[in-house]
Amino acid sequence: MKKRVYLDYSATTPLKQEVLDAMLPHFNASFGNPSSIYTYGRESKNAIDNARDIIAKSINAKSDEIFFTGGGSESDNWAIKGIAYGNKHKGKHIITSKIEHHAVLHTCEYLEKEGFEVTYLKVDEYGLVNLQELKEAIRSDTILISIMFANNEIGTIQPIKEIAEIANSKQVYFHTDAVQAFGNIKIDVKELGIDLMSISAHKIYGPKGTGALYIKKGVKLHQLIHGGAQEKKRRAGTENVPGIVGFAKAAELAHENFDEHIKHLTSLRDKLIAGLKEKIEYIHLNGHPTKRLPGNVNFSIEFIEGESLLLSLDMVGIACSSGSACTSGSLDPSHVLMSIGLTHELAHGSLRLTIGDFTTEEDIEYVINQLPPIVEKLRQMSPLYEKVKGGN
Amino acid sequence: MKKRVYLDYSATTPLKQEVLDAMLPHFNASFGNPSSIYTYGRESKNAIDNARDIIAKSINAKSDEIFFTGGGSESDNWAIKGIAYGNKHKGKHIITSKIEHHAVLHTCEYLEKEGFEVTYLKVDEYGLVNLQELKEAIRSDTILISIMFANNEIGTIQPIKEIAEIANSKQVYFHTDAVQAFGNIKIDVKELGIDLMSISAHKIYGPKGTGALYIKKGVKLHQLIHGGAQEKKRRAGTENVPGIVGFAKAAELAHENFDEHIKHLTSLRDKLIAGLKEKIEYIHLNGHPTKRLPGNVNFSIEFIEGESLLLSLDMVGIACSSGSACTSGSLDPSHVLMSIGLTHELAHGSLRLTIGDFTTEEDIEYVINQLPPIVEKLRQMSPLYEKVKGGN
Amino acid sequence: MYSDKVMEHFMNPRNVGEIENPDAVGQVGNPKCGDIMKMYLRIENDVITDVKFKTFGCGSAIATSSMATEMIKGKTVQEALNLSNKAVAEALDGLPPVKMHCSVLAEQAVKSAIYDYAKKNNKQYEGLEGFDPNEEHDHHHHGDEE
Amino acid sequence: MYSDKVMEHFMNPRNVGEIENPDAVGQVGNPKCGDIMKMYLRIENDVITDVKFKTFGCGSAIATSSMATEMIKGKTVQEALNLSNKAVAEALDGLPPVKMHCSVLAEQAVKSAIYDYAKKNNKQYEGLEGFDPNEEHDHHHHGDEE
Ligand SMILES: Cc1ncc(COP(=O)(O)O)c(C=O)c1O
Ligand SMILES: Cc1ncc(COP(=O)(O)O)c(C=O)c1O
Repeated sequence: MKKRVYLDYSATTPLKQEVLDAMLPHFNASFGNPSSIYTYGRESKNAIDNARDIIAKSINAKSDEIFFTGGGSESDNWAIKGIAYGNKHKGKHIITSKIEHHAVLHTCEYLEKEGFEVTYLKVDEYGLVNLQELKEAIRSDTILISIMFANNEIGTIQPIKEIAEIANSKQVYFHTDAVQAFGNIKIDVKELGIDLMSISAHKIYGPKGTGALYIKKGVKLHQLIHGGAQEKKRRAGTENVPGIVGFAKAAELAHENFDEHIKHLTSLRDKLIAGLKEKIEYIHLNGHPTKRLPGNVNFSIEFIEGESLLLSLDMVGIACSSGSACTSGSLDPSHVLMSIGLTHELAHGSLRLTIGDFTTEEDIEYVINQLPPIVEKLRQMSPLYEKVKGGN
Repeated sequence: MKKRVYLDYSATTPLKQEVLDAMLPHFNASFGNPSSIYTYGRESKNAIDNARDIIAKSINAKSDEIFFTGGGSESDNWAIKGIAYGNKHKGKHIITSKIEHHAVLHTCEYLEKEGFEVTYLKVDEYGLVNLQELKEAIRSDTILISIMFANNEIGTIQPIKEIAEIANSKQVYFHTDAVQAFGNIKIDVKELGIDLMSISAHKIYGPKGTGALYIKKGVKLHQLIHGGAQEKKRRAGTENVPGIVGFAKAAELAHENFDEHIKHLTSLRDKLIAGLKEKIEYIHLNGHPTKRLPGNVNFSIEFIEGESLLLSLDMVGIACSSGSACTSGSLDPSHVLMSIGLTHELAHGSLRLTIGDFTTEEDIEYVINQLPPIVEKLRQMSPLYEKVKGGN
Repeated sequence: MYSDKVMEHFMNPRNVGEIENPDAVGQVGNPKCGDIMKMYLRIENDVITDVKFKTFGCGSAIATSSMATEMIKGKTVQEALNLSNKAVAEALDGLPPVKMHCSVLAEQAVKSAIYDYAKKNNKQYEGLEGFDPNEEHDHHHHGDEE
Repeated sequence: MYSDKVMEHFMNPRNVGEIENPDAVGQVGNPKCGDIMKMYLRIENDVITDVKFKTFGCGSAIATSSMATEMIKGKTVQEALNLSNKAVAEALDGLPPVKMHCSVLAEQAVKSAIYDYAKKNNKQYEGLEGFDPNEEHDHHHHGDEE
């Protein structure tokens, strides 16, 4: 078989075998509807209760503060729209940042059309929000601050505790999108002072289509999905029992050897960063050098465009991603890369390599060897490169 | 092992083996994010495209009219809130029925609090809406009619084509919750004139947590979940690839031997109805005698309460459900049973047995034998029964 | 959901039935809420020598009826009156929170029967003051749905 | 996503490079949109005897550049001007709808180079009327994200 090196763990992860093993019985042996009172149903209910306990424990929340959803995007939508509509009598102002995931940004943009006001905080060259600016942005009618825990593109980790403190001191709800952080950074919602937090299973070797929203006791928000009495009547829909069980198993595994896991990812990350910097000229690391996700590498590679880079890498079995417009949903390159001040060229020429639990030293070496000639080949084709090198 | 007879297929179904087999490769072999352009991602994208074609074909829709969701409840919420918010400039009036699933009813109730007006049509003793009443309820500011295809409790099938005609003639959007109908009734959305339709995988031997919304081309509605560009930018969130693939496989299987399947369910249903009627006094079939889901049996059993009946049946391995308040999320018994005119006692004493593809003649006989002594035992304990029988 | 003890009492309820010419009868609950308990007492010298019940209701309603009758059999009327819903629930190894109202109903059924006895016999008991057998009992349901 | 032919031209692009002292040069696109195509022509007796390109852009931008250069090599200038973006796309066994703009870009690059040639040599060609090499080309992206 062709060599395959997967370095796009921030996009999604394969299921761990233990996760699949935990899920399998719930597809057709113990498949009952958790709302049913007979044996089949009670088995499912117990499985969900158990899963809720595990997820809660992993972030130091109480079990009844965890609500399962259909993924990170739903959690973000629920938190933001739920707080907005549920507190509109108090105010209609929301604060977020320019580098949020689209699940947050597009939700905020939607709310703007519906009569809310949103402040999008800018970030510095590393992608960090400015606490002073945040303080100044808070108004008497501000009802929510939503700032992501760690960025999915450049890996930058925000000063969440400080942000929460500011929010709490002004009695504004604080939501954080921790889809990338969960499982990669230790999170204690109580210590950090978080009111709402979105997480997703498929980023931590769990199944796609399952997520959760942590809602601190007492936080008032509207439902996003009305209907049955599931999730303590706050999120309707027959529970995705295998998905929830798989999510919990993945969270459990992630937190079992947490420090080991982080050390492993960080050392591979740093090796990859160093290796590529050494071998390729005109490349720039995006994001913060140290306040960054343990598995995130993001380079801008001058003179070439991201999609052609990805295709070339795919041909040698390397899977990764780019902030180029050609691989995203819009005309413009990544809003995150533009927000940290990159030019269009540099944003189009970005390459994200994200490392995970199955990444080996050998994989890293493979990339360090494969990437330079590919970059060179594409640069040789680029009209932007000739200006620097004086043609071929 | 203890005998287990599952007769709650309307609550949820076990995964068929073929469905699981179709899903398995997408958990950790072909697990890529469908939005990614490399091989792993393209495999997932192709799988989703293929699934979309299958679902579309099964209801005679076009592929680009199918949008995958996290389940039937999300589909209902999306359709109703999406139409409401997306067309509020045209009007704020919605028409639905009193016997909808809570995913529709509670969504409508929510919208009422947010300034919309909702007419809840009553139904007759069989659970059928009155077309004349529907016509009269339509106002100049009516933007949506949402009437379920088939009822989950009593199985009554509505005159969907006639309802759609009325809606279309008044240029009002028509949504139908077909979660129970899909796979059990042949549905041709074009011929029927449906604008939006909710379906769910776990009712047809597919996975929980996956559903779809059919949106006829040109129908304007707001998104429910904003974010990434998935589902043609109309429903954000990393696609649940195994779920979607499983849903399509389930739909394919359901439509493969459709007539056989329906014949099988109908004959078992009628056998069960006849058998129980013969053996037990003071019972009443709820719902329509012929316009009913092929697998639905719903009886009110006088003088006894549903939960104790379910528990007793569970002890002999029979899993089924009841409209009793004690098994639902509210103080009151099933709103559906109350809407068709049952007294509280009769609603509390209802028993729903729903038949599916794995149900055998033997299962039906087992129930016909097990149920009468259980009913008798509970009646002997009931203070309501003594009045009829003159005590023990 | 239910403890083994609840299930055991539900499947094999003690003291089901009626007493002919009982010394007292009490009935509480109503079909609207989905449970009715009727209790029959035989009382001799202020001691409950026999007790029977009939219940229309859920599993825990039947189990609490059964347990309550067991707990008051052989007791004095005053002792029976002191039976608390908590004691019944505990004797059953606990009830799910949403089912606690069933134990309240059982307590009320006993009280109601004794009220009938007191009234017929013109007796006074501590704990009956202010008791109104027709008052609605506290009723909390909850749960999930498909 | 891409046809085998697109991938083949992307991986092994023909005519990459520059021509020294070319008879014509054209450049279209801009870094903002993520693709720039530069085309060099050698023209003898109104026939394109050599052509080279450099492209900054996605896979289909590179593949369409490669294919377009192959298609105009050896053709008369007028024939080259008649090359449509559709023809380029078809020669590549099609492009994804969202990538059709790349073929437009290739057509424009050829036109732009010939425009340069016509201007320098004071020539007129059918199909160049109204052509403005600095005009923004039609640009449609779309896709999904994680
Ligand atoms: C008629 C009807 N609509 C909607 C739903 C909700 O579907 P889901 O459980 O997939 O959210 C159900 C079943 O739960 C149903 O029976
Ligand atoms: C930071 C962030 N938020 C939200 C999401 C959305 O999560 P999901 O794909 O589970 O909907 C993602 C990834 O897709 C993410 O990286």
